[in-house]
Amino acid sequence: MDYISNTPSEKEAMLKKIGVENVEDLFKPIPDDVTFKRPFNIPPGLSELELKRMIKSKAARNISMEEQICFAGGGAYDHYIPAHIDHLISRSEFYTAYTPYQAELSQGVLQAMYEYQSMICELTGMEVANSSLLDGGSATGEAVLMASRISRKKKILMSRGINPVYREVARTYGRPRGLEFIDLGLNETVTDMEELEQKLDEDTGAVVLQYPNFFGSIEDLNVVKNLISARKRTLLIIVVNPLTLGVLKPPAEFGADIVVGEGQVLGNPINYGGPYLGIMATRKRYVRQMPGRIVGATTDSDGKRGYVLTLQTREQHIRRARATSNICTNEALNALTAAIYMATMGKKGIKEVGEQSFKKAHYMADRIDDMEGFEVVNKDNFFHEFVIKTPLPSAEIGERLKRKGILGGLDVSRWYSFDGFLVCTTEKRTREEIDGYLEALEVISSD
Amino acid sequence: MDYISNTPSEKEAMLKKIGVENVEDLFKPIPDDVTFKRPFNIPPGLSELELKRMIKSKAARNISMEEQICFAGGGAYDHYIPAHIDHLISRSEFYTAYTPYQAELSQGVLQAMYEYQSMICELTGMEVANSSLLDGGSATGEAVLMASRISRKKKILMSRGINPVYREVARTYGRPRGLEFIDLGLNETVTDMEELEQKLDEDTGAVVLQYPNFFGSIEDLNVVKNLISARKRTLLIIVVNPLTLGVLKPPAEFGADIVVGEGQVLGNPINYGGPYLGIMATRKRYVRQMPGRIVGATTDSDGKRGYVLTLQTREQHIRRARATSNICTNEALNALTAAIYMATMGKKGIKEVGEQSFKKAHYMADRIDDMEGFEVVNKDNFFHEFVIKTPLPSAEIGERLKRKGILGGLDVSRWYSFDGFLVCTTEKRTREEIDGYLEALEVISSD
Amino acid sequence: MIEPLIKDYSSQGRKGYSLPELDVPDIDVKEYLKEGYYREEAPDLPEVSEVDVVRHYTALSEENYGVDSGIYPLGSCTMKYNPKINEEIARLDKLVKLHPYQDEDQIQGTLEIMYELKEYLAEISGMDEVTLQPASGAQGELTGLLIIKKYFEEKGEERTKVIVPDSAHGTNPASAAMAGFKVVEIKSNERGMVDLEALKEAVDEKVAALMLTNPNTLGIFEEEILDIAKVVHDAGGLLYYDGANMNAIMGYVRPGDMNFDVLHFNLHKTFSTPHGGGGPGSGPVGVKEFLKPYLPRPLLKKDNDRYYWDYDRPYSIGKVHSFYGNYAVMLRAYTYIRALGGKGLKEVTENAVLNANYLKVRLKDIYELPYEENSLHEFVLSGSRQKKKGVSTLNIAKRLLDYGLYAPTIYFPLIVKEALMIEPTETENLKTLNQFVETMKIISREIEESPELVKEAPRNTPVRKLDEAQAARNPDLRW
Amino acid sequence: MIEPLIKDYSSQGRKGYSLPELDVPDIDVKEYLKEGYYREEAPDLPEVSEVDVVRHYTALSEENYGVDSGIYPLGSCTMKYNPKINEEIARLDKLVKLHPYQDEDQIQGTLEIMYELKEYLAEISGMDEVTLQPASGAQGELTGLLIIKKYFEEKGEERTKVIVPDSAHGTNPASAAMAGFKVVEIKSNERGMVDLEALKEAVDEKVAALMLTNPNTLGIFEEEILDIAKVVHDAGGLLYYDGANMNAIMGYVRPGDMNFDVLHFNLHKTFSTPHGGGGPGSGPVGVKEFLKPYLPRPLLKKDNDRYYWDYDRPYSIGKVHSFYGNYAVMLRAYTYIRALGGKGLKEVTENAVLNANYLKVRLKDIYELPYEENSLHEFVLSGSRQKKKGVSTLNIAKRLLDYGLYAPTIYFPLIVKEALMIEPTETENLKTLNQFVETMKIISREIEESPELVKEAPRNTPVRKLDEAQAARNPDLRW
Repeated sequence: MDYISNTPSEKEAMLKKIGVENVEDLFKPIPDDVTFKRPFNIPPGLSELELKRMIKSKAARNISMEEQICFAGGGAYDHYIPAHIDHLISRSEFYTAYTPYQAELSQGVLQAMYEYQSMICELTGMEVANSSLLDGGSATGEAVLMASRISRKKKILMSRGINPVYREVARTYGRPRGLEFIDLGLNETVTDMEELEQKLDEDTGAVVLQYPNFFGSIEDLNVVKNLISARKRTLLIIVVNPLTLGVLKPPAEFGADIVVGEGQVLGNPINYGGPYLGIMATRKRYVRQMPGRIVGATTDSDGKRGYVLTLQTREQHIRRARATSNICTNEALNALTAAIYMATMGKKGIKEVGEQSFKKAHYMADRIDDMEGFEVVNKDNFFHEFVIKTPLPSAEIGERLKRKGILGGLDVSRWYSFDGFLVCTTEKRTREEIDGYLEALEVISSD
Repeated sequence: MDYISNTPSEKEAMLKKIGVENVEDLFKPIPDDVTFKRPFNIPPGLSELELKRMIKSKAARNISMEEQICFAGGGAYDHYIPAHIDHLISRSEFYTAYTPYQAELSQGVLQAMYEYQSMICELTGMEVANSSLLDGGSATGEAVLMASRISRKKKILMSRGINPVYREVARTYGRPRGLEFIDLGLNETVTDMEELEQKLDEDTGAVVLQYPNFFGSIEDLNVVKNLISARKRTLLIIVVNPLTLGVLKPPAEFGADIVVGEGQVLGNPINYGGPYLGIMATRKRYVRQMPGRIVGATTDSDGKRGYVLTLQTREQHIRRARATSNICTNEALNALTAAIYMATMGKKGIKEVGEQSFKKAHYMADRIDDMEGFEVVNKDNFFHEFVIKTPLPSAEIGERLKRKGILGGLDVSRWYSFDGFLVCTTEKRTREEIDGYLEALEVISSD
Repeated sequence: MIEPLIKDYSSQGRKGYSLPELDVPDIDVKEYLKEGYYREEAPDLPEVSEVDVVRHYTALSEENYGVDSGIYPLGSCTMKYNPKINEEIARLDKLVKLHPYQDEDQIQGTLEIMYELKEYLAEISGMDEVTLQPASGAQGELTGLLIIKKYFEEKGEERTKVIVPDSAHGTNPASAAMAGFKVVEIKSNERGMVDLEALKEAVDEKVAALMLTNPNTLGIFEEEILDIAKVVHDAGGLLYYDGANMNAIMGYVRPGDMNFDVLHFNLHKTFSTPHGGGGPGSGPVGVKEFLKPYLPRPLLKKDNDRYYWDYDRPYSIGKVHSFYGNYAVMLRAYTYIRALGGKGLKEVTENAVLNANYLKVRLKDIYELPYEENSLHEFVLSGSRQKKKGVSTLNIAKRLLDYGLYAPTIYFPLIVKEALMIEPTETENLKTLNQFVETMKIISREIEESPELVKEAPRNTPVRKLDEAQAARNPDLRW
Repeated sequence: MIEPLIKDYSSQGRKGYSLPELDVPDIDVKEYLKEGYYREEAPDLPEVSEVDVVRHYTALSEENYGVDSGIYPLGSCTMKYNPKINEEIARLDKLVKLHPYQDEDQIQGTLEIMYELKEYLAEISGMDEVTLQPASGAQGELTGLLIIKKYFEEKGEERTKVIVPDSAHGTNPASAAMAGFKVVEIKSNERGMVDLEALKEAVDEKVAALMLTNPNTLGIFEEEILDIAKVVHDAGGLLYYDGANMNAIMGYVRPGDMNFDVLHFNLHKTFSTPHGGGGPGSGPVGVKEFLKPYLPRPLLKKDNDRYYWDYDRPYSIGKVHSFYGNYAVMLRAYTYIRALGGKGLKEVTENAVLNANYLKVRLKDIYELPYEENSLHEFVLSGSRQKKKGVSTLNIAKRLLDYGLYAPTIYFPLIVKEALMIEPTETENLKTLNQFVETMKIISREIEESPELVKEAPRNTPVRKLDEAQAARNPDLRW
């Protein structure tokens, strides 16, 4: 199946018009000494029927979340996705379109991006947002670069409470530009504020924290706010989970200069880690330092309202080497998904999702904490993820739960020097599922 | 989840405007003695999340054709359906539309139906087609009624080679109007032509045969043609499987006056028997006696081509009791599916599907016929379904195959007084699957 | 730009399909096939690519208007929103990749859903048993009437007539005729209801049934329903309920409690399954206990926890559908009923009635309201005032299209001149209703000020007014 | 009719979502939450129903143009048809309902697909190892450049410069800058190719790499590629290949065989995955053997029949994506490659090149062709003749929209004045190409006869020409 439309006789006619004999003649500019002369070592093409059969047989080797119960989080979450979202993003006018370079035939995507930006601003409390970055990790990376451009400083204080993979991506992004990343250690599951106070100095371009952080805990942002507000040219970057912001005070209230985060939770499927979308919002005065596409409202030649890509002098195709970032393709369809999700959940739903996740996680944590040999490390301070100390190594607990059809959580020793099991409970988990988990833990620990 | 848009305060405002206190007041016309006063005994409403979970748990009790290999036919077939079909019929402008009463805002459906009619005519060789009936069975019923209207005769000769359920539906349709159904018996798997000759008389309004018939065999239509062409006022109704008509001579060539059939095979999912679609085509001169909606081309007030529902004086909303049928809602979306399927397969594909089904069925039948104790009854004359005589009762064979994950065929003793196993092989079945079936038969018969 | 026909995309040798290579030994089909039946020349279907097909039907879809495009106020059609979760459910492999002849032990999940759906429909309607087999409302009517016919046959009574009010849906008389009955039409009274006297006069020992919609097609509830039922029952006849207007009564009154004996449902109206541009629908039929034996076969039954098809039904009218009806439509209706629950269904009716009454109040000063009675989920206006200015109801309908709205049902019911039959459904909201009102006002004003604008409508649609007479006179029914 | 904003649908208390009732004991979140962090006032998101949402975004979609709407001749964007089977595959529960931290033993099917995809990409490009992690072409460029940077760091060489031709995609210099390099731009020669002399001059011991697209953005193949490579390699630098134009060369020449050391792919161009209105894309990076150690971690590996993620990569540049890249995009590309097979990919290239050359031949007499060289899958015209009549390339582009066609890439590459960069791709056919040619001819005629028509374009689009200057001057970036 090759999706090529030309028939042999059409090809013939075209070659004739061009004035060559064979299609191979069109490749004459390619010197013989580099020409590839054997067939590709790639299996022969398949019909749709064979293709589906072949791929399904591979898929059969997976065990998906349809076949087990997911309590894993750590940056990828199993939330409910309303059915109409896929229906809408499957409209081919949306998903088969390119970046809206010709605005007049792209008002659908453009207006949706404007709505996305608006709703991200509502959620975060910030003044402006872009129309998406590549994911939470690279958004964190872009944020530290942006902060460094604004502050003209290279030192970045980054809490160890930030998702370890975001920190890793941020470092990958920041180091080539000479950024110096300094870790802020933890007091159990929250950032050590004394350490922040000590390390924060004249040269600090940005302080980066996550809210709630990787362990699900709420950082002392009021303290951070006070510490930073005393320093004019140090920016505060807060990495958020946008789906907690129906319940949590928006980061803007703690003086955030740049808010970034992973937007997967806003209606995007879990997809083994991608495509997700990086969200980014900031203060109006920093908008020209913000990377990524931005949609703005304007009017047409009849005075009618319409939307365009704007402030493009920040971007690579105009500014080339002096652009705010190299980002070109972003995650527009995921941002559209997020827009539809935010609109669907609305003012009430966004709060209810957050509250249900919170309540279910607390129900679960309270009961685990009561269990012999278990302890919830951050029991007094978490949102919908929490860390447990377990009587067996958490890797072992995870393995045993897996055998019972439960994706029980994440072994944090993968990223940290201590053992702990990071458990996440979303609104999707039922009491029955939670109780089943608790029961499984009982059995495992009494084995 | 109730999909109701009005908010409490909007309801308030509307009630006020109407001039009543409560919504209950609007139901005052309903006398108290018939008013329903208790809540429905129907489970409470569910959120989408619960709904999906609940229905999936029921679905888990099914064993679908994804989990077994289907060699069952008998009027419902497992053909390959190209992926883009569902994408297109899921366009909400199509599937959420009503019957195209306002033609100017319904050109999409109307043009597609015109195309469907055209392609059905191409396949069958007939002059005109309607835009669908309810299914193959009711189409057969409508056909005999139509033939009786045209011939003004009540006697219908109906081959026992026609799908038994079509015959049953046809009788249900025909009897209230006084039609007399007379069976034509079988010589093994084909209609007894001598019996036809004997029974065919002055009073015969129609002769009905299936092509290929229920057993997969090709009837002696040339003989039928000769017998009937001698009688002016006897109509020939041929029930077709449209997907065989890329390979088989079109029924028009055998003098068919009315062609009907089950259109499921044209790209429609198997869906446990419905929705399917009845196809119907006829001669131009009978078009005003044809039931069901017909789309015609016309021009708009600017002279531009467009499409409308036409010849509506045949229909119930104009003619009421004197309509050609009571049919109103038809199977438009299934007809659209069929149109997309026919266009996609095209001239070549429609032939290739037929030929591959034919070849695979013959490969299989030849090998079964060679097996000890087995015999293919119609080995010299079948398309892609065939009847086997088995050493054990076919019900037993079917049961044993089922345990090996094979839907092996249909036990014809369900409908006929003889034992036989009706096996169907479509282009979807691989040699590996067929060989697996053969092997299973070997094992079963040697047990 | 006019979208060409799919055949106009065709180019010889172009291919839009793919099939595996033949993996069994090749044979010459012509040789194997019964002689004289091989088609030498393939049917002249288009030769197009997948891109062609996708672009063509995408373009066609954009020339169509669905509920997702906006309000669809077709009276008696109940064009409510079609929830997307229903579509997802109706595509679950485990639910729909089922062959109709799979053994019952392989499809207990499916049978349970169908059985529960039957039970819900019985509860909603107050009937005792339900068949899901009819594939459309009209086929449901036929089924119901055949049951009535069979009932009288078994009783040995020869009843040849069916009474139908003049306001009835066209399918009612057509179905009665299909079922072999003679149709007796009775006039409505000045209040738009069944004239009890006319009914009494029409009723005799030859009457098999009265077919009734309640509320009727004017949206008016037949208050004298128990008297009507008594008249018919006293004469030995039965009562048939046309369920097209079920959206008006759920939770408030049940046809069974109004003494109807048989009814059909329209899953594609009341229960949110999409119309598909004209189908598929689904028209289950409910009956009272004494009519059970006559239901189509097979009948879905339950024995302890096992569901099965009962074919052993000697008094059955037979089959009306090859298999069990439009199963994938049932899945959608089932999903809808479970989403709403009992309480939700009642709220549906309340809001459908509220919306209709709101529209009526807002429109009745601009367009004539021929029947002033209280109405429920729909109402009928007349364009006769406007007709006097030379503008017909058809013109008004076409003008609505210009404003991006769909038009109401027009010229029906037949008892209202220049009828505009309006049913907004509960899924519209105050804003879309107001928008409809404003547009109807604008059109009314246009009729006063510049009637040509309305008479020449539509202008903003993919095509302008189409010549239906020409289409019927010179039928062009295929390429 | 202008589609309002979703917030304009909002009505206080309206609800479009559903969640189960809370089934655990209720608690007061504010009380449990760390003090001072409870949001008292909920974010002011819209309050709308499912119907509102569906109608709004359906309406917006209808104001958008995708590949399924028609030709999309954006140069360097490779807007080919997106097969629907890919979408179906990318939605298989068993393939996509996977948490990124599931154990490898639960996702062997997925890892096998990713691994095979890597192998195919390596084969197509002639590279030795591939990472799928970069989520876009630009991120691929950054990744590739960081690998180069790391390589020299490990070698102890301080190389600070990256050379980029003046015809390069804007992302090239931007990525080089992101990677901390100084960008050195070199001029193209009069044939539109790299000027070997200029290159020699620019190359020194500080040069880390030359970034090149071949064929370049003019669609012209750099014939002297081996010489170019030698110049750079001799100076100790590396060659980076920008894979945006891969559709031009598959099966004819491989970047690895042209002595490129690093490259990125654009799965959303060459391999048919949809652009999504701007993303998601996927930008895998391929390298030669000696650069393997520096690839992002984790790297997908195979040990006998078991696939696993190798995190133990001490020389890795680190991560560029939180997880493994845009997996669901990879699924589509994998499906595409398997549908076509090796032979099919070569045919893709042949037809892409054929279509582009056909368009070029047919258009070059009407619009100036600034570079006469043979070109492959795309070519660049100049609107400078038309400009003299006062009509700009922008006007021409907008006028194309009036005819229902999308416009080519304009004003790029920068080295062509009034550039129109045209890439039809292989999924267009003679008919759509001819339609494009005819429209371009009509516009050319209009410019002669009634230039205002073109200057005032577009007229037939949902909005007319939008004021971009105003948007930038007075940013209105949210409601």
